Amino acid sequence: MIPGVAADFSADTIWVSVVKAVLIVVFLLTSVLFAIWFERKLVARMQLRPGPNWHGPFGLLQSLADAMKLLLKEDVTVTNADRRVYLLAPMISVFCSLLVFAVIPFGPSVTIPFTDFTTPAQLTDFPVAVLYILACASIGVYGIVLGGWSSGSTYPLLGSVRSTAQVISYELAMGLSLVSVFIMAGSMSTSSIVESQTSLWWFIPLAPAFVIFLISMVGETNRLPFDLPEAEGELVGGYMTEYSSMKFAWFFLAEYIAMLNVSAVATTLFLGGWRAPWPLSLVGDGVLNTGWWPLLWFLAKVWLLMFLFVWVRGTLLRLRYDQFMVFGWKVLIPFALAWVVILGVFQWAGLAGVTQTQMIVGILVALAVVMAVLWLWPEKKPTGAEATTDGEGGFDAFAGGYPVPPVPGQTLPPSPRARRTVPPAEDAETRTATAVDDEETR
Amino acid sequence: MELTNYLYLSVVLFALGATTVLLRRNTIVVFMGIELMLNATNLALVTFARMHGDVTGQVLAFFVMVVAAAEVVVGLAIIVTIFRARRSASVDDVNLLKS
Amino acid sequence: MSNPYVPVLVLMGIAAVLALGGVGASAVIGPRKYNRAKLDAYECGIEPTPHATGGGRLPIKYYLVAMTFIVFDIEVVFLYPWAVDFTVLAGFGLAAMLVFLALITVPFVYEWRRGGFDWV
Amino acid sequence: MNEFVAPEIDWAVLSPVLVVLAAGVVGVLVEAFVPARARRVVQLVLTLGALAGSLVAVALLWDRVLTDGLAFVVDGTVLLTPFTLGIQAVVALLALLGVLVVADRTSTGQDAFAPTAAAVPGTAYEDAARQAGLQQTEIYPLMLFATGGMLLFPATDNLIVLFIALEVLSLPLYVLCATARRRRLLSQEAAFKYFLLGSFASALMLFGIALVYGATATVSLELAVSRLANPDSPVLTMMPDLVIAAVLLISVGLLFKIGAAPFHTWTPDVYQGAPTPITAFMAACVKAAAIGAMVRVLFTLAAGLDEPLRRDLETGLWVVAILTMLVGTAAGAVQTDVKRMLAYSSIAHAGFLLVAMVGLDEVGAQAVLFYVLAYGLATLGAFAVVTLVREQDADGVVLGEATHLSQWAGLGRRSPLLATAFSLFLLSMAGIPLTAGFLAKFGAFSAAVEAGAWPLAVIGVLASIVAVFFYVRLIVLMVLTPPVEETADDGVTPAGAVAADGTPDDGFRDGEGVEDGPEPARTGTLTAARALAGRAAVVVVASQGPTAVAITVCAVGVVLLGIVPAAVLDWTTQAAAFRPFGP
Amino acid sequence: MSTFPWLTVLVAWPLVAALATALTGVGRGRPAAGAASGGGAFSAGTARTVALVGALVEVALVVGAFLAFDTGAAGTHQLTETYPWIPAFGASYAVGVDGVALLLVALSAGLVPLVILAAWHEQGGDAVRLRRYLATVLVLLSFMVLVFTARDVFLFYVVFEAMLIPAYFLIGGFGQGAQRRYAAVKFLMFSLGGGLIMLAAVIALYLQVPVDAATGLRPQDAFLTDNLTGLALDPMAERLMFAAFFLAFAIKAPMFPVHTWLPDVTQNATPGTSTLLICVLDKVGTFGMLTLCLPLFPEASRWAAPFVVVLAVISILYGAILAIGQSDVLRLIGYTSVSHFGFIILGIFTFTSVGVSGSSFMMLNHGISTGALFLLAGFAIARHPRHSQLVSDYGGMRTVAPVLGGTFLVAGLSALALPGLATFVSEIMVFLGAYGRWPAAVLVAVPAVVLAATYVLLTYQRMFTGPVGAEVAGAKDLGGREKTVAGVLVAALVVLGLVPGPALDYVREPAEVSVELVGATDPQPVLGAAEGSEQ
Repeated sequence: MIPGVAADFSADTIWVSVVKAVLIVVFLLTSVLFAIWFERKLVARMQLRPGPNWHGPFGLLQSLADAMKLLLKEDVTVTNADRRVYLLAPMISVFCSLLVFAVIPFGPSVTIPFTDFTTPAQLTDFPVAVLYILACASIGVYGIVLGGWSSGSTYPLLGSVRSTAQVISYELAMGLSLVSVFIMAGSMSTSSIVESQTSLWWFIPLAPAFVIFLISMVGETNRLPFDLPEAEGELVGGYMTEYSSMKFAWFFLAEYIAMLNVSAVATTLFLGGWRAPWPLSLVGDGVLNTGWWPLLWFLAKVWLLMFLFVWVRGTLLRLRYDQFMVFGWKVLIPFALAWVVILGVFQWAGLAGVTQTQMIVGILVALAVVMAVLWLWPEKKPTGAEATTDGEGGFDAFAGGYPVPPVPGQTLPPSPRARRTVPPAEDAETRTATAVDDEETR
Repeated sequence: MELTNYLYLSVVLFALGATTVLLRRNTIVVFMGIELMLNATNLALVTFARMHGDVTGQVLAFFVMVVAAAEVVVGLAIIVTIFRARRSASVDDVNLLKS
Repeated sequence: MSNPYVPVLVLMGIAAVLALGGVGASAVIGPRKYNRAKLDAYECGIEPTPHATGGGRLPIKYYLVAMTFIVFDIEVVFLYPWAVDFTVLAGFGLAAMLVFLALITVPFVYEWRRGGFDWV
Repeated sequence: MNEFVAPEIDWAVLSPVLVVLAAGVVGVLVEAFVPARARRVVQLVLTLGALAGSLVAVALLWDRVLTDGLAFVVDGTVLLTPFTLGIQAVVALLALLGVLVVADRTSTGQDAFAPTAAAVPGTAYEDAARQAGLQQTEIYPLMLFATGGMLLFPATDNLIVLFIALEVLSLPLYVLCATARRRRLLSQEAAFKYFLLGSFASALMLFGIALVYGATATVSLELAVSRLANPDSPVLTMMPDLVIAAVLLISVGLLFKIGAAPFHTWTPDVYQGAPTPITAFMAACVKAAAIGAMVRVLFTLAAGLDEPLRRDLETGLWVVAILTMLVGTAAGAVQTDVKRMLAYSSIAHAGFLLVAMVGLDEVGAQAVLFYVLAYGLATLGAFAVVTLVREQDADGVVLGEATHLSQWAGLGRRSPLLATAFSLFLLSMAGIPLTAGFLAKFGAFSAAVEAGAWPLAVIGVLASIVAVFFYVRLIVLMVLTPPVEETADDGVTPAGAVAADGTPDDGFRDGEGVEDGPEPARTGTLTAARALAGRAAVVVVASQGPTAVAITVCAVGVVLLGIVPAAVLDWTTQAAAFRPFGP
Repeated sequence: MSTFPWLTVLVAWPLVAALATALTGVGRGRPAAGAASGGGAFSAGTARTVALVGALVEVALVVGAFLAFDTGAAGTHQLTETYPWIPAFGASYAVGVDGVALLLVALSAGLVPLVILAAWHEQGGDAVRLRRYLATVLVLLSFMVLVFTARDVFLFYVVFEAMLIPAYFLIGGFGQGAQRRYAAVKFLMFSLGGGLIMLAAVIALYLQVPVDAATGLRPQDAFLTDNLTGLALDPMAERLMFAAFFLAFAIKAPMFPVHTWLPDVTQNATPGTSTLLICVLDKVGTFGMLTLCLPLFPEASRWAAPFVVVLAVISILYGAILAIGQSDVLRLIGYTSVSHFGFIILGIFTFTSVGVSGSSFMMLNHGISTGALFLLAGFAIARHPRHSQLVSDYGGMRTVAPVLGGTFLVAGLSALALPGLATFVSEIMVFLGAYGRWPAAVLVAVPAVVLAATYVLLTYQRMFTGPVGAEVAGAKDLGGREKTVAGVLVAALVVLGLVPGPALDYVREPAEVSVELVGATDPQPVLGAAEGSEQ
């Protein structure tokens, strides 16, 4: 029994761990195969086409076939590649992505059929499990960076740098959104966090954090609409342009496992992990939360999120890179920070014995103040413009017939696209404010 | 495992870092040497904390991390500036101020 | 077992085997019919730019992102322990952390206002 | 785990540091929100106000600390002793003067800093920035942060805070070094060297701290010392020998900061490359802060070490002191660049400071305090003067500082006042009676002799004779030598005009100019830079006021300290108690 | 004893005068350097008048001091004033004079107006430079008075070093020689070197003062000479400190082998500067030996006396011999001074009242006579179209400038100690004193008298007799201003030579005091011999 961890691994021996580990890997590989099929099928349906339907029932074996094909493909190593790194990169990617599931609880402690041996449905857990997850995710980035860099080619390089930038940017938002969970759960051990969601799943009280997490997890996994590192239109294949055969397959695999990982994490931290959804949790005072049932709920939730991934992909367009970064830095992170502060204050108020009603009153007062302020506030210039307001403005972006960058002290004329960019934080507020005072005037 | 081994490791790492700083020529590598020294120190701190059974050492490790980060930011900024000015990242090319 | 990290090592072992095995296998199985064009860097058919690795210059913006990231990563590092012990540290902890966040926000605002986040 | 109790914080004790750092943060916000035109003024007011404020805070704390002997926050994270407070006062004062020098834009209307330090030297972008008249007002917050670090550096009992303070004071300086308006490559290079060596030294120091923690299970200096004092305490049984290595490594870190040999190599390069106002700031304040910290750490440690170890420590100090004095004076005597010469003189002064503190007792502390003040005033003033002596091309465009010695010839004719002030500072550094420097040296040497280190004192005396030589040489050059003929119309100065604007190749040319031997006239081939150094017309630009004020204050201070030092000496004597709990 | 702070006034007044001088003509447009515009000339005129008046007032003050001084107790310090200065270092502002000090103060105060008069047309008519020159001279005067009256070792040391700065500028800034900068630096380095070594000794001496048990500090007036005398010193330490002090003083009072800066200085400085330097400033050296080395380190003094005497004798002969070999008149005079300083030092280290008072008196005489030589030589040089300093460039000037010739001869004769002139008295006393203690030294040194005769007469002959030199043919004789200068000096020489009694009253007692302090007794027979020889 490790302090600060709910699950009890005292019974596990090394062999149990080995079995569990193998199971995890198998689970991941199979679910990736399934996920590929799942995605293609789903997207196809969204686009009103059949999708893979030749190999096996419903084309289920399609992705298996692809995998085999990749295995048999020629393994090319481009000439001006840095061989060792080039070889290492995909391995790093897949290696790291495989590790995350070590601390994901599939369920409570289960009894192995035909034995009386009970063990948690989880490889292992420790007080800093989530930190471990983040660590694995971060190291996974190295795979991408090194892959792109070592290819010795321009597109991969740009792709890798892009992906690094975006992954780290969204990692911040993700990390910040997790903080609120830790505040509520008072622990970073996955099993304890699941334990703490017995009564209430965190995605309800922590809805903002959950939303942020969802968005940033899409960014983190380089999925549409955030798949800029491998934006076909701009960068051919992105960081894996120069890869072929199994090396390519590993990147591919890593990407899908990453999806599974973040889904599983989201499930564990926000969706009550293996716990049965509300009405079912009441059946026979929680009998569905015991035995092998939880495995079902867990997978259901994970695949729900996977569906979300595909759905988003099928629906949204790819962002432009600057929009994307701006969104990450100017919207997600400020919101995440603000949310942490707000949550902290309220939790503390709760500790200090402030009653719900008082809190609500407080909120209303605060809102009133904010509104008043915003109402009196002169309408602001969009923040983007001030960045370069130093010095005298006025500058012809096409002086001499071809586009030139502004030098310090010159301001760009407001871009026509500016309207279409995602509005930064306080713009949103101002909008609400104006709406409000419209009402008041009305 | 014997805790002192971690100490030996940290000392070795520290020495490695120091040697890197003193011998290597690529600024970035030199820079990494310094970071290595700092992290070796972290290892030592954490190990000591374990030995003494108090958390001070770990707290210190936190602070060191922050400082290391700040150093990275400043140092990288300077190195990049120089690199952009001279298209070279070798210590030997930085010798205008020969004394 | 006592040490919860051993299972991780086990998983790592298996993962490593898998990663290596896959590449190894393809290297063994896969055919080898190389030609110069095939081994060149792919640049839509044009002559590849030499040495994208060494002299591969990137927009300075990326350094900026990297540095900003470091700052906030550190911030997160400090937030986690505080979050976990939130109830213990209570008011004092909250006050301290608010000050800390404020201090982190100052450079954030600075960079924002100075266009550090504008990718134009 | 529920036994956490929120600590009581005595904010008054923090105030001197806090004022400055808070102002720094505000300064960053100013950068973010105040329109560009207003920034400089706002920053200036803010900075000066903050430094003055911290001076006031020190003054207010003075009596209390003097009566209680010490004041501290949360078991010594910040610990004020009279001595610490004294150092803080000195640092704040010098920083105030330093900011004045930084703020001055002289009659040329340009300050010493690049319009945008990030621009690649010699690019159109840079030119555009210059024409747009941009200015890097971030200088002021950076200086505030550095000053904050300096104020904290000697004022803590907690080794890790010591380390953090060290970084807080170093990092801004690294950046500041890279921001020169002219000779930017040199400036960037200075920053680079300073950074690499500096962070190397601080890494060493950090490891030393880790070892102290390992040996004594605490990072509180006092606690560590008390544990070392009774060897049978349980924690020590593990590895007592770590202490030696620890003390060694920590001293290295500190010695580096005060620029003592053999850790001095960065000093000349950095002092020369950095923008001169920043050099003034560094030379005066960093040394003060570092020596303060050194006194605190070493004296406290020495009290705890057993006899043989203490012996070793003192021997080490002896060696370093001697080496430093020799290097400083010997190398200083052969310099051809004013800033380099002053840099070496500051190394020599580091040596004298070490001589003063070799006794590891209160007399030494007192001497150090006075010395730091005297030295700081003189050095700051000297560099301030350097900022005003400029080169000028054929079209009368004022260029960078004319730092080559040959260009200083006949300064006395050009502007007697400036020359007088500069001579005064040099005399003070040389330790001529009726200047502060003399009493400082007197105090230092008598402290050493009293501690039985009379050989050191003798060597010190000999060293200062050599030093006198090169100070006097410069005075002769300024006052007695007629100025060089100014042939500004033979095509070299257009090159100069480009040159001092800091295009890359200028950087290199300057470099060669810098590296030339003691006698540029005799070494046959003149590089372009030497020609430039020899030929470009020299002009003394008028200060906008701040620098003039700073120079005046320094000069008056130097004289007053030299003639009627009684009050200040009493003050330093009061402040000399360096251990919180008494020796 | 009057309560009027004579000495402080004596110190302060020159500074005031200097300030006044420096400020004259400031309001007016300052003429460009090197060009004597009308305004410049005018301000120069006012400046030198102001300076002269200031100097004369100083003289008057000195007279006042003399009146206030009680000759009966010349051996004790009088007109004393003592205020704490730097308690932390135990230094205090303590002044007071005994006979010797008073005489030297008088000498400095007396010479300055003459120097100013002599410098009337110097600095190439550049008003600004002349103004600065005079101001610096007055500053130097103030320092000299202070150093002679200081009764606190720290104070003495501070002034002793600080004096170098104005002196340095007088030589390097206003000199006329080609190598004046070299000379100035050489002078400064020599003096500072000695001074800093002395500093070490000063510190060491300070630390010898016992710590007050109660406060754990040293007394706030630890540096008073009286408190430092009679300390129980470890002999080795005492000798080292003595050595340091003596070195500094020996450099100052140019003594073989550390005299080498002197000829360069005299050659390159203006005669006026040389006068102040050699005749007054360097007396600080011998004065220091007398009033610091002897009382503070009696043991060491006795121990070191033989070496010192040997060196003294060497410098007597060496100076004289080299003087003969000189072609540059100012350089020559410089070397004669080396020889004379040898006499003074010899006298001091006889530890006999006769010898000591002799050399005390000689400090005064030598000041006057050498001053006369310098100034007169200066006048001669001023008459030379090329301002040449080479003896060979002159000749037969006696015929064109009889007064100059005459006065120069008198001054020269005084330099070779002709009976009837002041220097004779002091020199014979030194010989007598020395004979009692170091007969051998006297025997060796006596030939110096002959040598002196040689160099003086040779020079006189070459410059003033024989055929008139081509270049100096048109030279005019001394003008009124110059006559005054020459007259005063010559008169002083003669008067002091014929009636040395009053002056000797001032030096006798201090001499006895120092002899007593050094713990020596007058060897009887020698005094007898002295009586005998005087009949």
